[in-house]
Amino acid sequence: MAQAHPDISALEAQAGRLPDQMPHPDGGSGGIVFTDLSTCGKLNLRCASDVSSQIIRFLGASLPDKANSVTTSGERRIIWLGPDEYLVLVKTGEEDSLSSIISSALSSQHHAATIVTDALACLQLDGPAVRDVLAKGCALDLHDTKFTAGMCAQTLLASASITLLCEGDSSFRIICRTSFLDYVMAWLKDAACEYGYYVTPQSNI
Amino acid sequence: MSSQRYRLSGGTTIRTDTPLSFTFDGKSYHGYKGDTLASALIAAGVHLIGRSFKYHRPRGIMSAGSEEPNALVRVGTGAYAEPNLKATQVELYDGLIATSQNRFPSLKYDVGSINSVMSQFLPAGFYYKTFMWPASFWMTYEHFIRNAAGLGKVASDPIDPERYEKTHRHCEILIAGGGGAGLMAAYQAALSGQRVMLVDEQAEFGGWLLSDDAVKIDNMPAYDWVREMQSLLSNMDNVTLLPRTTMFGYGDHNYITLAERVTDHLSPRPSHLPRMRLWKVRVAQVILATGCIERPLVFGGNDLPGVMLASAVQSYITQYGALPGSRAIIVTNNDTAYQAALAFQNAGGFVRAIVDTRTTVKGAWVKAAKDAGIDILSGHGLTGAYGIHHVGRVEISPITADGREITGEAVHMDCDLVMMSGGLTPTVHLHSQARGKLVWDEKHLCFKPGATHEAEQSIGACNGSFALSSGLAEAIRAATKAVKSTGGTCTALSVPDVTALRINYAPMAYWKAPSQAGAGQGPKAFVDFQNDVTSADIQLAVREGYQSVEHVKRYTTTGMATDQGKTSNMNALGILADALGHEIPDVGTTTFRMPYTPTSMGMIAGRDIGGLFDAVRLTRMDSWHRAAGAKFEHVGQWMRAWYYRHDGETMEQAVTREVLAARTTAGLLDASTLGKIDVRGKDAATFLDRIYTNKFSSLAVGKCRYGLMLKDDGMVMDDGVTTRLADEHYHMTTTTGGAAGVLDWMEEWLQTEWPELDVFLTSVTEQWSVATLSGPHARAILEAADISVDLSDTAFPFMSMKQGYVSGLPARIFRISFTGELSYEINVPARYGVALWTALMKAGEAFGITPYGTEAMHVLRAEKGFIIVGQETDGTVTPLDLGMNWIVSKKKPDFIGKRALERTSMADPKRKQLVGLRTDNPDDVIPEGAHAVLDPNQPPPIDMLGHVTSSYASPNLGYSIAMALLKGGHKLIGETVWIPMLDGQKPIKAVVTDTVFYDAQGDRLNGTSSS
Amino acid sequence: MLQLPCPYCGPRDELEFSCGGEAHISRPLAHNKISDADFGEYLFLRDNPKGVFLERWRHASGCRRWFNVVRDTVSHDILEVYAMGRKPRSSAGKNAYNNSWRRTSAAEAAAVNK
Amino acid sequence: MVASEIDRGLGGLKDKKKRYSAFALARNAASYHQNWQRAWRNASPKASYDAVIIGGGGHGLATAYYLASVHGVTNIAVIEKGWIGGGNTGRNTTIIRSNYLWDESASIYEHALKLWEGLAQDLNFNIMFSQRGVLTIAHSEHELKEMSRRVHAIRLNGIDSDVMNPAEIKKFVPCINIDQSIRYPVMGGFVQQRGGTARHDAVAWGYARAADDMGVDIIQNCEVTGLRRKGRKIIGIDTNMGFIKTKKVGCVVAGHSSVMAEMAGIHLPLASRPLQALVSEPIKPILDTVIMSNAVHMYISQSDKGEMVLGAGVDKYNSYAQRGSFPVPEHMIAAAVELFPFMSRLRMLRHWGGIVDTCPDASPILSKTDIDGLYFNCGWGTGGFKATPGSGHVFADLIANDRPNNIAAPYALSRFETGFLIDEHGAAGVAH
Repeated sequence: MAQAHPDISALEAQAGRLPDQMPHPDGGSGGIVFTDLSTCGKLNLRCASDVSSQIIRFLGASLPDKANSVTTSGERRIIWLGPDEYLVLVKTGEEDSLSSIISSALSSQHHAATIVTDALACLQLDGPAVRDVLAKGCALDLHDTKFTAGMCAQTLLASASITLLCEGDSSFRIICRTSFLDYVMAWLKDAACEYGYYVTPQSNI
Repeated sequence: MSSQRYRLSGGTTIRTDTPLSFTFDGKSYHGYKGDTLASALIAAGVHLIGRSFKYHRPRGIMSAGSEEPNALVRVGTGAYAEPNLKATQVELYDGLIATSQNRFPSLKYDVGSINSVMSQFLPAGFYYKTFMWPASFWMTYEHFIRNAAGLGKVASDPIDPERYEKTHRHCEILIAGGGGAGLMAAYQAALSGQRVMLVDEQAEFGGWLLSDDAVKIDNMPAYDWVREMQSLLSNMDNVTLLPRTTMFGYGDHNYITLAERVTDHLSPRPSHLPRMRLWKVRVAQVILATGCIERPLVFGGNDLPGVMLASAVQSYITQYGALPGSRAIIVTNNDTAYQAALAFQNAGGFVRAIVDTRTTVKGAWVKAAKDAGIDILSGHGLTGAYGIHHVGRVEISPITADGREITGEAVHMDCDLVMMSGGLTPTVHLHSQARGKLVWDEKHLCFKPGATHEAEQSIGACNGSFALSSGLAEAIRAATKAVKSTGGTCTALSVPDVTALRINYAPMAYWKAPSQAGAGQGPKAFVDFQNDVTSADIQLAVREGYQSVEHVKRYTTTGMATDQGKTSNMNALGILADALGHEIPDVGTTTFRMPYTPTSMGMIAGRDIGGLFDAVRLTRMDSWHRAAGAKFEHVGQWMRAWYYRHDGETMEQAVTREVLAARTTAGLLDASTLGKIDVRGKDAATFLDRIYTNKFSSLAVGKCRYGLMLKDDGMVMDDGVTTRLADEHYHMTTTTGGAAGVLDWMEEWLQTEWPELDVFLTSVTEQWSVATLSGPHARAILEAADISVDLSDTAFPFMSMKQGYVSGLPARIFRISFTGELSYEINVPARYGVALWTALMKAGEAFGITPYGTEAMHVLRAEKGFIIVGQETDGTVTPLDLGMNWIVSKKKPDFIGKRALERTSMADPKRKQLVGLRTDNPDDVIPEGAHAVLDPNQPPPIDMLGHVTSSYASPNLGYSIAMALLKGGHKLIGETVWIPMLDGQKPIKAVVTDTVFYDAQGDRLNGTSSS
Repeated sequence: MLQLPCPYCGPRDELEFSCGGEAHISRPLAHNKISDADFGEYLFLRDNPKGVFLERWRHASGCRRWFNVVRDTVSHDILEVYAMGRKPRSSAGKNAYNNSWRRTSAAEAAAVNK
Repeated sequence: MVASEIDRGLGGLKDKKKRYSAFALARNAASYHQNWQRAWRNASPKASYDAVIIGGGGHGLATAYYLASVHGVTNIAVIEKGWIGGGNTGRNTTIIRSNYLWDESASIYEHALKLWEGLAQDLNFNIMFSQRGVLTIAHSEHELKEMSRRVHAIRLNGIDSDVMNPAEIKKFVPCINIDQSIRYPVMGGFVQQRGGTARHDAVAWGYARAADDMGVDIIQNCEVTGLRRKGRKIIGIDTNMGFIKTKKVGCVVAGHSSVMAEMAGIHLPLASRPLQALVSEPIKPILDTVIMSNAVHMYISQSDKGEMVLGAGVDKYNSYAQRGSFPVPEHMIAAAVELFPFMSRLRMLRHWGGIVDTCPDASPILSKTDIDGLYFNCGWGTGGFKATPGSGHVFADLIANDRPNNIAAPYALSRFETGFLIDEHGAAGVAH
């Protein structure tokens, strides 16, 4: 990359208004790639953990039985949010049918399957420096032996509440309320300046 | 351009292959990579560095570390300037610009030094005793005092151009201090594979070993051993090495804060790196190896440039290769200074004499000094140092064995350097910050760590173990113990063998030199150098009854300068104990607090400034509003369109246009920020009946109802419209600001008080984009926007909800109204927000649809007398105060706040109640917040009825309207009140009215009637 | 900064939690007909011990669940964490619970036999 | 409301030898300061007193002083567990103002402010009361409205208050950042010119010295271990220095009030919370006003020594540890840098914590209890220092007459039964 690294202090005034691309300061690689996955379907599921067997065949995966963990089948993610709360990520559009199927399957139990596709944004972060970037605003132990693929946590990133998913050594997902996305994105770009970053252009819905 | 006249060959950290140039007070000098500003100045023979705080006395360099009280400078220029930096801590870089402080016109000739002459009239606490007459003059006196005080000046250009960052870490073992013990502990701990962090405030690891030319570890020079350890550690990927990093804070549950200086030593500074980085580390086991600090001796003139700590002189010689003088007098109460004396002589200096306060001196080092032909004056004290801008002569007197009395004539000697050693003070700050206890060590005359509170251990000199060998042994023990307690394993290494002359370290209690002059007379003997606190000041404080350590500290300001008393606290304590006739441990010590050394505020702020200071929340239609020229208003974290300004419009004109449109044609509001909560479960109805003051179990499916929520003290908390989507399923809306609070509030009751209720709550605020279409043409516009549901009053009555499509977008349409007009709130999945908005604008174009903001919304609802929680209420208002008794169920046995409303105070006739106000002059718009009174001519304090909560010019009514909370307001309706103005204008006259100003019958809700 | 062990998510920084004050206060119902004084006690009086304190915390930026904590207000040591609706098991917690004046307060009595 | 004529007591010092003045300073300089008198005696407790004040902070010492100087009750003692002024008196950010929203608050804080004016002369001790003005900043439309409400009320109560727009603020405080593009821009403010700061330690020492001069015993390192009563009457206190007989006990122990109440078997609606503050290194004068901001939750001033003094809100949990959590100073420093960018290149020098006793309605308690002869003065939360003289003056009156005067009456404990609260919450923000 021939492009010179812009003087970050010059961007101070417009903190959080950084461009969508920031080359690595030393012209090397190792930056972060941000990809917006917000259009995927999302279902907030409230139910007792013991109903897993009843809905596993609809979900394609069992409810995570461990705290702070995620179960996966293909694109689907079932994210543990609490003792009786889960977030299900599915292909765009699948959430409507899934919610009604689950509701009927659990009709006899106390439960709630609420579509939150538009309420939550989902960002993918890839790159060797991803843990260092997150650590600037997240107090969790993000060491690659402690926060590993298949783990998740609801926590704070700077002043935004987020759900953090580890997809691999250098790959994470951040889920936050859409109203916070602008702030979260601005914060992430700013934190990633040190390593350089690239925001994948939005594919239209 | 001056040469480095006092530069020696060697210097363990000096890189002569990298010369650097810098300026001090405009004069340029040279130094090398590895220098500090202090060492480079010493190498250049510069010893006058600054002026003291109170007396503006000339000051030089006393130490070689962060304990430096004297050598404070301003570094950098313009926006990069930073005051009060310790020259001993500033790493030299090419082009460094340093300036002396607290002097005028120049460092050498400072008018402030008049205070030194006046000093007899300025004892400790003098300002408490005068400047009181005449009373009105204090501010004038103070003006001069303020200007005399303070040290450096801040940057002229206020905006800091540099970047600061923060980061979080977790590790099993953190070691503070990278000297011999610290390195040893780090290596031992690292062998376990546990995550280890080693931090040191200096640029290089090694601590005292960088200055110790006489010790061998495993038969190699100490410095080589340091390098070996360092390379071992840097090759282990479970180890994080942080030089230039100060552990400044030790918080609860081993929450450790570190300050890393990332680029301060670089030139130029890479723009992508932060200047400093704050590390917030949660640690399982902390090991403190922070070493010790040498104490100065207290004698007249001990603050002169050229009077230095003996250990510092040794550091400048051995670590930095800079010779601080040519003819030295050493004065000491212990053995350690002998090594420094020899180092000085070996470096080519001439040791005039070693003045030792002890009557009998013996041991290996004493012998070595004698063998080197150095005169030793035992049983003597240095009782005065003299010179103008530098020490030139000292007075040496024979003293009694206890050091309190002078026994004979003084001798005088010339010199250009005094090397003093008053003994060693373990650096127990962090242990104390961690709420560890301190215990008195009588042999070593110091406090050392006692019982711990957090999971931490102290090793080496900071633990009172001054001998390197015992420090290394403690390091191995502590590290293995720490590893074990973090669930790891490692086999203990054998202690490296240390070869050095044995020091029998047992200092003599000698807290201040006796003086040839009478009490309070003779040259000043300083205890706290920077704050100019003398031994006489401490004795004065005691005479005046300020006798607890804290009183002495606060009365004399000893220990309160930017060096935080690192060199002065123990001497002050010793002198205080003497004055009180107590033992030191009975006098006690002050507890240490964060920070260990002064810590950059820019770093602590980090990136939480500017646009990132706090989160901002945006709706999906935000970009449309901006494009349409909207001005925004902060509501909580949300940005809401306040009003849309057309070219040439004032705010008033814009708002008037929007308000009129909503009543004559149609207005469109982005209501997406309203809180939305999905309430489900078989007990949903029961739950809502307990949360709201009114009934929701009786609400039919598909119907909407306005509800009011109270706190348990009966005060209004929030309001909103809730709709029954199904038997066991409600859609609740809240105020924009209250959304989060209401959800938390309801969760709290569910989880803590009513766990038996089967109810799930899910926030869906952002799931829906909401456009509120309001006005007589609302129905027509929706039809034009090809809505799929029958909008007729019979099919779709007021306060009901229908699902369908608007312009092909799936929608929930609520027929509710906050304006009093025919009104629909259209909810679509948030992603369709802009699509819906533009579709409605297009469909409404022919009907004169007009987007309106929150300001117009406020006017419209005020015309109808609708309240806004947070504006008409402030946490002290009940539904009855608002005249909303109709919404408080009498039938329900209980709901949150019911019991509170039955308290005697709630029936008090003087409670403030919500009423309307109509001004006598229709054009008078009462300022919101103004207070109504019955008699404006009453002299203050005037009896107030209460304040105006909302006030607007009403374009639809053609006169101004207002709402107010007035004492006994409901009984005042019809009465005349006055509203006094701030700016001396005459009070506004108004009549108390009902709160509904417009369309009291509510005909307009169906859009048919015209008025 | 305190580190609190959320019984559901594990140890997290205090920053993620909100503190709900004294635990084990039951709410009297309106029809319990207690005096203004006793109601005022329920509303405003909170235990404020120097030492062992039973309090409620909520993992606000995590699972959003409430739980009880036995904490020493001098040492800041966390002595026990237990679920809502449970009573403390640690001896320190038990003593604090049984010796609290609230166990004998009128509001409590009214609330408990609602 | 505010009594127009305040009885300030005798004032000055009886013992002429002890009086401070420029002349005394010169005289003592001649004798090398060897002959200064003690500021107060190191008294040890007598067998009995007419009244005992527990707590040697500013409020307690002021209470004793006014009991002696206004009510002529001189056979009294002030009992202090540690060293006088060692609690919140010596740990606060010394802000003084009286621009409160509610009448009851305005009344007591203005009463205090009137006493502050001239206090140095009353006590013959320069407590450095400096009326440099207190400016409260508004950062949003909503805050501007709240501000307007506040200012109107304050003015009608006869207390000085002026509104300022950003330009005027910039002129008044040149180093402030009024850039409208920042997250919480300065949109306006109101200033009380009579407000300011004082030297906190000097307040304790000054009251102690003047009270001692009138015969009040100040007893340090004396810990109260029990409150003895016969039936519903106080008969004395047990201390580590033995039993002290007395019929009247005034508790003024701030954060430890609940502990004292426990000894008497009563309960107070208090929570003891950490309140943190910090100072920067001293610099030449740059900020001559006290600045308060609720939205960014920070207040700041520059001391005569040159240190920037910062404070913020309380920590969220109860604590008696005199220490808080790092996020509080972290946030207050970010807020300070946001409003005063020059702070970015200053360094934090000292940081500390106090224990403040906060009430549900953020207003204090000045009250009798249902035990005869036992009085409490507590619940000042973060706002106690500014009230010191008024609090002591009113509390002394309550103890001397065994009934509250019109200023104290609203602050009785009974308000938590009736619900007649003085809710400064809505108004308070950073209550300081």
